[in-house]
Amino acid sequence: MSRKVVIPIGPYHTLQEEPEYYQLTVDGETVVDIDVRIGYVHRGIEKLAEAKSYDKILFLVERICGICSTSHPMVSVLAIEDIGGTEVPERAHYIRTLVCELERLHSHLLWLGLAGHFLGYKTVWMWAWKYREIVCDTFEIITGNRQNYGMMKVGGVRRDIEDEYMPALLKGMDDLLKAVDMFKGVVLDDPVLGARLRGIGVLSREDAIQYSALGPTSRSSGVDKDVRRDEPYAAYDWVKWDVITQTDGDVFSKAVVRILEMYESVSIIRQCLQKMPKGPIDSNPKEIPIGEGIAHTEAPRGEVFHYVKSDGTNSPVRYKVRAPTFMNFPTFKATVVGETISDATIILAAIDPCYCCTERITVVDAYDKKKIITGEDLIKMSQEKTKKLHKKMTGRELK
Amino acid sequence: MSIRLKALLKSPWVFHLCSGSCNNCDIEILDCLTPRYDIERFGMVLVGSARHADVLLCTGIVNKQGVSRIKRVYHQTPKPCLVVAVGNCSCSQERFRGSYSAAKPLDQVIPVDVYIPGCPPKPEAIIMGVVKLIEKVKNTK
Amino acid sequence: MKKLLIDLEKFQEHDEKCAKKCSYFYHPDNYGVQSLQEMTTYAIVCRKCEKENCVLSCPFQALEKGPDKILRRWNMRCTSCKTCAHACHSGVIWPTFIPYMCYNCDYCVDRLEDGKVPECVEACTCGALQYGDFKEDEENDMYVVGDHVIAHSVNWKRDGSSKKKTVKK
Amino acid sequence: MKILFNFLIIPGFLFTTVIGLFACWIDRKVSARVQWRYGPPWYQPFVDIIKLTGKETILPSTASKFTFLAAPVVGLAGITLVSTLLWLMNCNHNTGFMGDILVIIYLLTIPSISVILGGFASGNPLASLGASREMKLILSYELPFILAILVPIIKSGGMIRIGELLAFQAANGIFVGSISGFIALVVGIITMQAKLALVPFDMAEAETELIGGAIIEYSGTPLAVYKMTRASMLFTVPIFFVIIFMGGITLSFPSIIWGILKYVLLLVIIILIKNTNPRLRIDQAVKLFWGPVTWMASLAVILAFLGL
Amino acid sequence: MTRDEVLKRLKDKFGKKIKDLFEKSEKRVYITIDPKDITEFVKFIFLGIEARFITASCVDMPKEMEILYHFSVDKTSLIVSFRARIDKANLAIESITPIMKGAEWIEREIHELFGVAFRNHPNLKTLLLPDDWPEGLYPLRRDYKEEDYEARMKEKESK
Repeated sequence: MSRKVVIPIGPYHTLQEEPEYYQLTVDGETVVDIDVRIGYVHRGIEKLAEAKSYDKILFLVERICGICSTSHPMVSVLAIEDIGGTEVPERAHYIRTLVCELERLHSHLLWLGLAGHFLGYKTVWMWAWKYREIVCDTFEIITGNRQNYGMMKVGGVRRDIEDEYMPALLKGMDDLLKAVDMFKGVVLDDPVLGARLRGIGVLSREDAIQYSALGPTSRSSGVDKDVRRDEPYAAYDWVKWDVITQTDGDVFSKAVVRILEMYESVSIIRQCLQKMPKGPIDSNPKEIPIGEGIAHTEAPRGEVFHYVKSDGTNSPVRYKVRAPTFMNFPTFKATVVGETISDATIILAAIDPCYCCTERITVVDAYDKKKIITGEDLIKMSQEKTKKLHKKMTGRELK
Repeated sequence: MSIRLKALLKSPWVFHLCSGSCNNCDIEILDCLTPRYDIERFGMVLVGSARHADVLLCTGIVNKQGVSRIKRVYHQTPKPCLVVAVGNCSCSQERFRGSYSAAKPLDQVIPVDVYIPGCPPKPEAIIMGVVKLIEKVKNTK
Repeated sequence: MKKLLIDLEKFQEHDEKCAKKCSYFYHPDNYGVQSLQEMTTYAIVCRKCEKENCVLSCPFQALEKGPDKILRRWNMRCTSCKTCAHACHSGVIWPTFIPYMCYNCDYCVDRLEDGKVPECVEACTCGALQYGDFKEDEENDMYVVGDHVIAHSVNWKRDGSSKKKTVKK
Repeated sequence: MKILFNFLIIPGFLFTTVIGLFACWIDRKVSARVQWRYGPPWYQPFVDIIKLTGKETILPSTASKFTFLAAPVVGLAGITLVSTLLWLMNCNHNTGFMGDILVIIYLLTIPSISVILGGFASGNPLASLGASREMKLILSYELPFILAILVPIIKSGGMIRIGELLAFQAANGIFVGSISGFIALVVGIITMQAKLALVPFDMAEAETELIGGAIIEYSGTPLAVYKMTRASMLFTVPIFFVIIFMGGITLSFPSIIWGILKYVLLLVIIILIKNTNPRLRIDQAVKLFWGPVTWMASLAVILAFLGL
Repeated sequence: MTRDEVLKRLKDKFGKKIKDLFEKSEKRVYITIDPKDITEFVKFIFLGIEARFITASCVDMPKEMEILYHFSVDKTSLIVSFRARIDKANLAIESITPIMKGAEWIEREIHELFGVAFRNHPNLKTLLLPDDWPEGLYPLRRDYKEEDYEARMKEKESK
């Protein structure tokens, strides 16, 4: 057991977006244990929410996570409406579904770019983010901003989608479909990527249930749960779509689930655009009665859950937020342990932990608790493993 | 305006510093690297170490854990070093002011040269901010 | 049944002199008496006009005249822009009545159980707020509003039968 | 005096650094184009160097001062010496001395050694990790590199003077023509990729991943010197291969175009390899060099012996 | 396994233990229980009815701390929330992490922000707050003041 040099990594590190801090305890090549230290980004949102009125909370809640920045207001609006059962006009339901699905596309494309980066395909990163610009443009047309759209309002939607936007949106969807086909080719048919992603970081069905994992992470292990179908909110029961599940629960099936979900999202968006009736978009509720409200919806990473307790005034007594990654994080104990460290990065990225905080891994030697390899080495390991597999498979340099 | 300062303005190396951000601004900063808003044509490169950096792009409210770390990184960057506060959160802790885990706004922790408002500021706005930074340095020295 | 007496005439003096205390648990700085004052003013002092200027003037349709002709302000819609305060020609809606973050009062239920007087009454030195069993009677203008509050103020009657107010010494 | 002039100005420091920085610019521009990006302007590397000289140099407290500052200068001096020797011999064939090819091979490792020196001197654990990586990398690619150089020497009947090599190639055809020469050049290119620390093998100085690898603690002028060393390496090592395998660059008008084309060809190959490969992990790189690359090199040597 | 079936099974199993069963709407049911037998309820609904644990939310009331454990029975789109009221005198409750690994983090967060002690929780370390957060100061409680934090920090510096 050669002695290793201790590599202290402060939470601030290049290419690191979110300073979470992972510590993998390693015995030789395989990971023995994983510990994560979060809290560098904790902003005390629940305490702030108690001093704000319901309208202001929607804007506060929108800034919880930068990538799925419409799933939180969507749940919060449903929770507040759940207290008094305020009704919402039909057109608003369609617009809400539309924005949620666009958000899913935006988030999955972003994840695809990152996974490509971890596996050494820099061009996949650039291309995925190039096509993500189409989604951002559609968002700018509909809501006026690339992220943080401020679209949801208690009782309806804040902005309407005029008819002259329709052709632009439909055209955007067609180019996106072409892009998704190309990415489907890149992920599913590429032998090296397949060999690289298959069979690692397997989350068994029992573990998925035991950890109550959510979203694509659990659906890829055969747990057939999707809040959009189990408790249809907005317009999900008026639109035809189906839930995508895979069975073997490894990183490859997580990628497959996400890509096929992109097809579903595009078809949902198209149906919403066609079926959208004319009519009001906001029921302008008068008052929120005393009581409690619970709501949960299917965000790109899993189920988001909000709990509101109100006392009749226009600001809540208690506002509980639970993001999907909060439940998906601990599944690392089940998926990463036993894998080689070169695969650790891609497994951690597979649950798409709210942007690439997996950069923050340091590997700790099991015996003398010394850190061995930095986060970047892990990425290099995973990238070179792709290269080695590629050479073995096709006998020529990775092109 | 010494030749060295002119050179600094032609090739500002950028280091990204995130503390308590909802990673919207971080994505927008990385968007600047992608093909559509490429900032390498202005000579800006996302650099790995604070030692090599000229411009510190700070995002997010400085939460209580982040204060000491940000000070340390700021002292490590070789002067002349410029600080850009990207997004409303780092300009003024806009929405999270008064939260128990929000320490001080960025400009009370390290001296800030340019503020880029917006939540998140569009990549064009970030590039505009850096252009303003260049003009500011040009006029002062 | 003991009730909280709010003497609307003395409230002007109360606002200046007495401290604003409220033991409502759920909101950070809450001043429940303000919402009670608003409620009692709408119930008694308000002229209940036929053509309600305030309801028509509100840009967000936040005001509504209930079946018993008492004004109702919806807190989800009201943005406290004070247009209704201008619109009311008899000055009933006072700008301080309509804050954006509205206050709430639970009538200090748990403090009463321990036998204590509500905190706002404790803090009030000028006698505008008292707690005890008061009866409703027309003569000296005591009117019960809701089942916890009794208000003392001149009640303006539409048919001119309201008593001439003799200024007490 | 003339030697000093040669060393400092024409074929030496000024000449190599300027063209080296230009080659650096070509590299960045082509990589950006591959990713549909609009690359940096032509003067970018020069401005980077000037800016870095203007920056404050921070000496980390844990660093040993003298070696920390001396390391980059040693690297730069080494590479400029190689460049001057190569160009002097290239211009007229009889200026070299017996065994100068061995001197050049030795001098070519000095920049890597200076990076290692700098890494260990700076006292930052990350830098020491980067430096130890650089050492492993050198150990791995030195063997195939020397075998590849051996091929032209064997083919030309044991001449270890570059001047004679050039004359021999001028007389009866450049070495690349033959099979062993070609294989040796391919091995040379792969080792050159590692020597220049370009993407597949740049784990030692991984720019955005290992926070700058061994040169993490450098800032200001020492960092500028390192960048200049890196740039002049990008110019000198391909020229070295051009001279050994492709018969050098004759300065007469029509054939200088050929010479420049040869250099540009090598440069394009390096950039292409850089843009299409992910980075290698250090122990896989070592296995790659000691495994297939060494077999290819020894095959070339055997073929050279057979006279192919 | 329709909605009424779930409720019927719950009632049969825990008849008197259920203090109050409030059916707010078709999809929301709140069951008030005694904090002592929270583990029984959780074991039954997690293993028996195969519900999925969503999360736990803690509300700071004047006299007691109310923890709601939310479970979602996905097939019938029903959310069952167990309400356990803990007296503020001794803030302790049985931890449900041994039954369900998913609850480990939420219990650590509630312990850190509200001060509720979870008995035999595998590793009750801090999750979100900085390491130098003063002891005994719980930010999400109503009586938390920013000044207390500054005072404690000054006191720590002076030490």
